[in-house]
Amino acid sequence: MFYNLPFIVAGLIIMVGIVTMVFKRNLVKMIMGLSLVEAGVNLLLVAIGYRAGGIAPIFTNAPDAQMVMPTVQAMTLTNIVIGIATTAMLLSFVMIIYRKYGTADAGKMRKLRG
Amino acid sequence: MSLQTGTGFWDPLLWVVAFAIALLISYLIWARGESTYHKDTEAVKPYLSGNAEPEKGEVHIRAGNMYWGFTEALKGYYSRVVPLHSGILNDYVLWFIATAALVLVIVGVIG
Amino acid sequence: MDMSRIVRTTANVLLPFILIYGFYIVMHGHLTPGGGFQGGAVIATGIVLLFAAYSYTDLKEKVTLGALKNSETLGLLLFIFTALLALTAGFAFFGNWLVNGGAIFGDMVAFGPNPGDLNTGGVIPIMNLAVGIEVLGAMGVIILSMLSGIQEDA
Amino acid sequence: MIQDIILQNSPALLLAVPMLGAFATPLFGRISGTVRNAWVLLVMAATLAISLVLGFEVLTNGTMVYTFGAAAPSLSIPADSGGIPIRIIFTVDAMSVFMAISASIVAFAVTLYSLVSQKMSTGKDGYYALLILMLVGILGMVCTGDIFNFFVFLEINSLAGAALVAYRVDKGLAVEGGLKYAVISTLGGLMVLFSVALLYGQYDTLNIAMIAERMQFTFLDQVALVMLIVALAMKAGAVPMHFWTPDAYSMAPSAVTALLIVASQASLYGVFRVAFTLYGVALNWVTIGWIVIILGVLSMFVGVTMAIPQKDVKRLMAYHAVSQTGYMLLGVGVGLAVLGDPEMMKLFGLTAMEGGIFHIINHAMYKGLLFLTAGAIFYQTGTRNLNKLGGLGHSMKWTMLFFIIGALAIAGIPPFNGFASKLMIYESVFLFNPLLSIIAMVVSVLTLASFVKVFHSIFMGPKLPEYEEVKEVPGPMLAGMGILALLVVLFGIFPQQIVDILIAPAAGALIDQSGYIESVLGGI
Repeated sequence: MFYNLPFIVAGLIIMVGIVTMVFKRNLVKMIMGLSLVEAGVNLLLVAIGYRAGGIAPIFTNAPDAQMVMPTVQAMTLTNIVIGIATTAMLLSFVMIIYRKYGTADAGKMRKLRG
Repeated sequence: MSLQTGTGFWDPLLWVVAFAIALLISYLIWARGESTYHKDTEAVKPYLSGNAEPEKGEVHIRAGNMYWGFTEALKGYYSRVVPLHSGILNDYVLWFIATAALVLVIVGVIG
Repeated sequence: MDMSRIVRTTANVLLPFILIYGFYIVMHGHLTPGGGFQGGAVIATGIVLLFAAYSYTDLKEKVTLGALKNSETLGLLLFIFTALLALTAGFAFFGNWLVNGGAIFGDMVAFGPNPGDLNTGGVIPIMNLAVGIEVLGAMGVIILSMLSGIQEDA
Repeated sequence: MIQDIILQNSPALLLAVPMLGAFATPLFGRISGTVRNAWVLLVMAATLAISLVLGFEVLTNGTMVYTFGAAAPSLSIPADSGGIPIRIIFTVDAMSVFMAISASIVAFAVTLYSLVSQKMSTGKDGYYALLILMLVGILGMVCTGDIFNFFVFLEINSLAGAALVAYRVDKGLAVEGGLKYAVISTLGGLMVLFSVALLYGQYDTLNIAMIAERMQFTFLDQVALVMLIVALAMKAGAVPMHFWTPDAYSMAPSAVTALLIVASQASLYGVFRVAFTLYGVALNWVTIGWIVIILGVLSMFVGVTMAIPQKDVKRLMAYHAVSQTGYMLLGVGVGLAVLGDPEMMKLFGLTAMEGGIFHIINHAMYKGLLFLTAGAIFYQTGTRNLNKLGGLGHSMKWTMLFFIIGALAIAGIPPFNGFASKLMIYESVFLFNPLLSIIAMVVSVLTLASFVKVFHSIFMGPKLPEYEEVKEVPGPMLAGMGILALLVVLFGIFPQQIVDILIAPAAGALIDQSGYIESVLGGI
């Protein structure tokens, strides 16, 4: 159980994120839920690359000890970059909707329906 | 030239030729039409048994009441499906997660 | 409501160090943790510090949206041209045509534990620099547009 | 000399040229509007040319493998890596090329169209840069051979699409559509990344061919498969998850909607690439095949029944986009359901898949044409509400002609391309399961019904006083629509040639998983 603790925590974070997105009506809270899901996926990615007793994959001063997997960390970094761009865009959309609709509540932001 | 669709074939050129012949025949019938009809005379106005022709705007049947019969017949279906498109973002996310869970259960059990 | 003099002076003192630290991270991306994006983000915090210390209205003319958009486009074009130049040097697209070539950033990499030589890595430091400039501009544009959004309401 | 450099590096140039174009647009925008427009049109034309060159190259000498960043493009397996491809490898086979060509054609027509339709609006630098970036996302998604790279291009696609949907704020409605599109697409993208993490954790590689070769279909692989297929089906607009489609398509500028449809078809390509190449015969093809078929049938029926009572013309067309996606899912779903036994596949599976894939390019053409005509009407009258429109046939002759071509093609009326692909789907799916084919035909009738309604309410009827001074739309818009209309008619008149040249190799490439693996790992 101890070894796959990070995976359980990652699953929990993703679950909390999805529950926030489904039940919270405030748009800003939904975007927080979205970044929670993103954080969960990032944790899962880094946890997959973990090697017991491995050191950080910096090759310049690397004694021939075992290193953790660098590719997953590159993927996590790319996901963080994409996450920043997405969250920045979503928050500016919520700002515009608050100014035009007067509310940031998903329940009231439903002019497009039917 | 013709598209092989497993059990049969479809040759668009033959169809176009047949369509041209049909157009030709209908043009011939149309050409033998009423010779006394002239463009800008009284004959152009619609005959509404003497009543004045209503204003252009009312004559045109608008889209809203085009298929009211169809939507009336399927009222049971539409009264259930249209509200599903609620426009609330939470429901969109819920539908997405629910479908993923359902397919996961199906593939997990059967697949 | 303006920040007190203490905050402004500390901001003035801090800003050069933030910029130097940010560019350090950008330029040493191929040796130590960091690189274009992280360094650019650090420099963007310098811009945020400026706007926090001085009010948005009087800084609007100095740190203009146009200047940040220019740096963004410059970074992107530098990135794409270094990638395309690999084609002319006979490599595949995004190929590292500078490594071990002796020209700038072309030294051989020493094996075994060593502090790492800045002059290695071939195209990677140039790409890090390009991404650093681009992210600096992009983050700045995001911050400025969000600030101008709030400004209208306030 | 130049030709074979371009030919050899065409997969990379397919992305490098539009990326260079997108990044340099703000620079040219600073000089003057016309210079920027010329530059954007040049970039789109160059991308179309490169995709055609790449298409010709791949269709003549088979799958083309391109390794990014290596000393030579075909060096997919580095010497000291023990047979494991490490870099990002583009594996362009007949299916990828088919999608790339259809995307570039629609993108060129859309750019030509939006030169005029965006004339009175501001922020055109950003608009064109995002339009080209969306094309980069689509081309990257369809050509890449690396699943993480597929995720990155999927995100580029969703971000550029959401920003373009919300570009004309118009009282916040467009931003609402853009927000819904962005939130759902990002969640779908995160689910794709979740499955990429699972696959990387098990097989230690990101290359599609490598994973396909090592695939043992454990429980984790089933979870990853479900996540990938559901997330990509959501991005393509399959029914239970299609709710964002009408909101996003109706609020985006019409030129952008035509490209959004190609973007969702790239996600559809993703579903097929995952099901056929990444998993292939390792997965339980009957279950997954039937899941795709049920998604397709649901999309068909709900899409068209929701379209009939609509009042807004672009919302109606958006629901039709959902129902037409159902046809593609049905066609290729039947092919997937019989993937295992060769004689059923030969009997009708291959024709069903060819019908489904042929429908992808047909749909991109005539749905793009329909959205461009709806945009032309909005450009002249300023309203999309069918109840307010009427009698435009008198003044907008060309738009009416293009609308007729598009509406007849989508309804599957003989001489046009919709009929050819739908006929292939009907006949082959009938052999598989008659009920599915009957539902497909009923949906096609309902499609014709709703487009007769749209045609009557917009073009027929007397010349209304409020649209007295409406004239025909300017030249470039007509040219954009004309390109698509010409292709719709051409594909309709010569379907067998198109199927032989483009569609049959694509369907063959999709089924031939071992060929795909051999082309990457076997080395050229």
